[in-house]
Amino acid sequence: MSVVPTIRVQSRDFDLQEEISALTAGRRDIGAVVTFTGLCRDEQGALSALELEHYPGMAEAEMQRIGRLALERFSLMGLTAIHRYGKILPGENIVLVIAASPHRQAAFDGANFVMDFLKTSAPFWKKEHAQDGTARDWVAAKDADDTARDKWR
Amino acid sequence: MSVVPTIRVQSRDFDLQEEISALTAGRRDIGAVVTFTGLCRDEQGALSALELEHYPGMAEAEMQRIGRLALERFSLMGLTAIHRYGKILPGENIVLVIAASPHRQAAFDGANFVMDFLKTSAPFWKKEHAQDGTARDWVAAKDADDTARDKWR
Amino acid sequence: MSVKLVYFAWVRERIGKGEEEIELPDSVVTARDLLHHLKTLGEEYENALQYPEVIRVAVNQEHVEHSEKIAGAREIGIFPPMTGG
Amino acid sequence: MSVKLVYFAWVRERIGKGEEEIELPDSVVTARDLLHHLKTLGEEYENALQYPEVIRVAVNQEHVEHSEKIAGAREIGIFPPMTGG
Repeated sequence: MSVVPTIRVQSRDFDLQEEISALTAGRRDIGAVVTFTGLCRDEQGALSALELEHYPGMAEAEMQRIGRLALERFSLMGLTAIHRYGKILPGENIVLVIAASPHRQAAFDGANFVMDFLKTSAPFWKKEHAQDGTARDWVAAKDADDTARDKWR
Repeated sequence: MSVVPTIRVQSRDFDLQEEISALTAGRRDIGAVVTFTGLCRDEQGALSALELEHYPGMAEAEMQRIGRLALERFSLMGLTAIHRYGKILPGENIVLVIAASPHRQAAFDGANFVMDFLKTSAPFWKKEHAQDGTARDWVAAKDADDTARDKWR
Repeated sequence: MSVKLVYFAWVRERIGKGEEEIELPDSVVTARDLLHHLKTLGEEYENALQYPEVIRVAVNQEHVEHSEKIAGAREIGIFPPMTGG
Repeated sequence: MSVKLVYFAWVRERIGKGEEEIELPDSVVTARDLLHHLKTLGEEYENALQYPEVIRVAVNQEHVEHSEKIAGAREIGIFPPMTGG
């Protein structure tokens, strides 16, 4: 069985239910589906929006690479990863990962693994816009994200 | 902030998107939502249905207890757990857990924790129905489920 | 002491009923005592509770250890290990 | 060797452009050599690449270590650590 990840980089929002249905429709061998949705937080009202920049082409390629690693490592039956770019408001979706598997731990691990690697190796950058309309700063990369990634070694 | 888990035991199916919306609507402080959906597998065609029996009253109480533990331990912003009972066909949903949090690891851990404890302490029992219509046997509890639960000690 | 017993899954099937009200002798103090007492009530109980160490007991809808006392119980649930989720 | 450079996030903002085609001297062999060469091209490059050790480099849209050779590169991406997800 050769499963390939479903990977998309898009400015428009995604629909969680639609993506799950696409992954599981007609199947009777999936026992566990884990989804991760990352959303834009308003940082106690300080943030008016995030601007997501990406490296077109490379972003998709890295997500494909990460997705294939996860499919193989956790013997997943399906994997979807969607990352948005452009301006994103507080409360809106940024990223979606879905992992499907016969058993629960592989689905949890698969989705968690993909998020840890997306954070540290997929070429996306966040810039914060302040509530008063002025641009704030680029979000700094966190050591904690590298640590989270390194737990999979 | 006093958050209480949303707990339901029901025979009808649930709608993932509806449950997420109920948990996150109008909020701008949630950064991560993890969902776990457990589905009925057909065991390579051997299984025609699962019959889920539960202990009414105690099932809800145990799920509440587990949900409160998870909310506190992982500082979650919201938690939903829904478990179905009755006859469930291959490909259909059995259980849903949703955990919402500012950051991703707490949401993953919260949903995973709830599933591990649901499996081992919520009073539900699965009976398998074979493809030929005869009842097969009650599903045996797995040591692996106890091991999974014990990782949270 | 009179108490309502509720049975689930294969314990219920083997005993042949979902619940019953029974009168307990004074010698029954712990959950373990209760399981051993029930085994004396007939072949169907003997069959259901053959290996009492695997059976779970809940007093008033809360899990208890077999060593716990059951005094004050209004309802006692008796069932196999859980397999939900 | 002529190569297309693409910049992102604050590297792009500080250099003041998203991409450019430049001619590299033969002395530029590794990704590290490239970053140090770029720093000599003007104040905006100096400013963007002040701490070259934090900068990430991708050759033909694949991450590379600073010690890797860039021979054969058609496109080289230069950017800060990623903050997606």
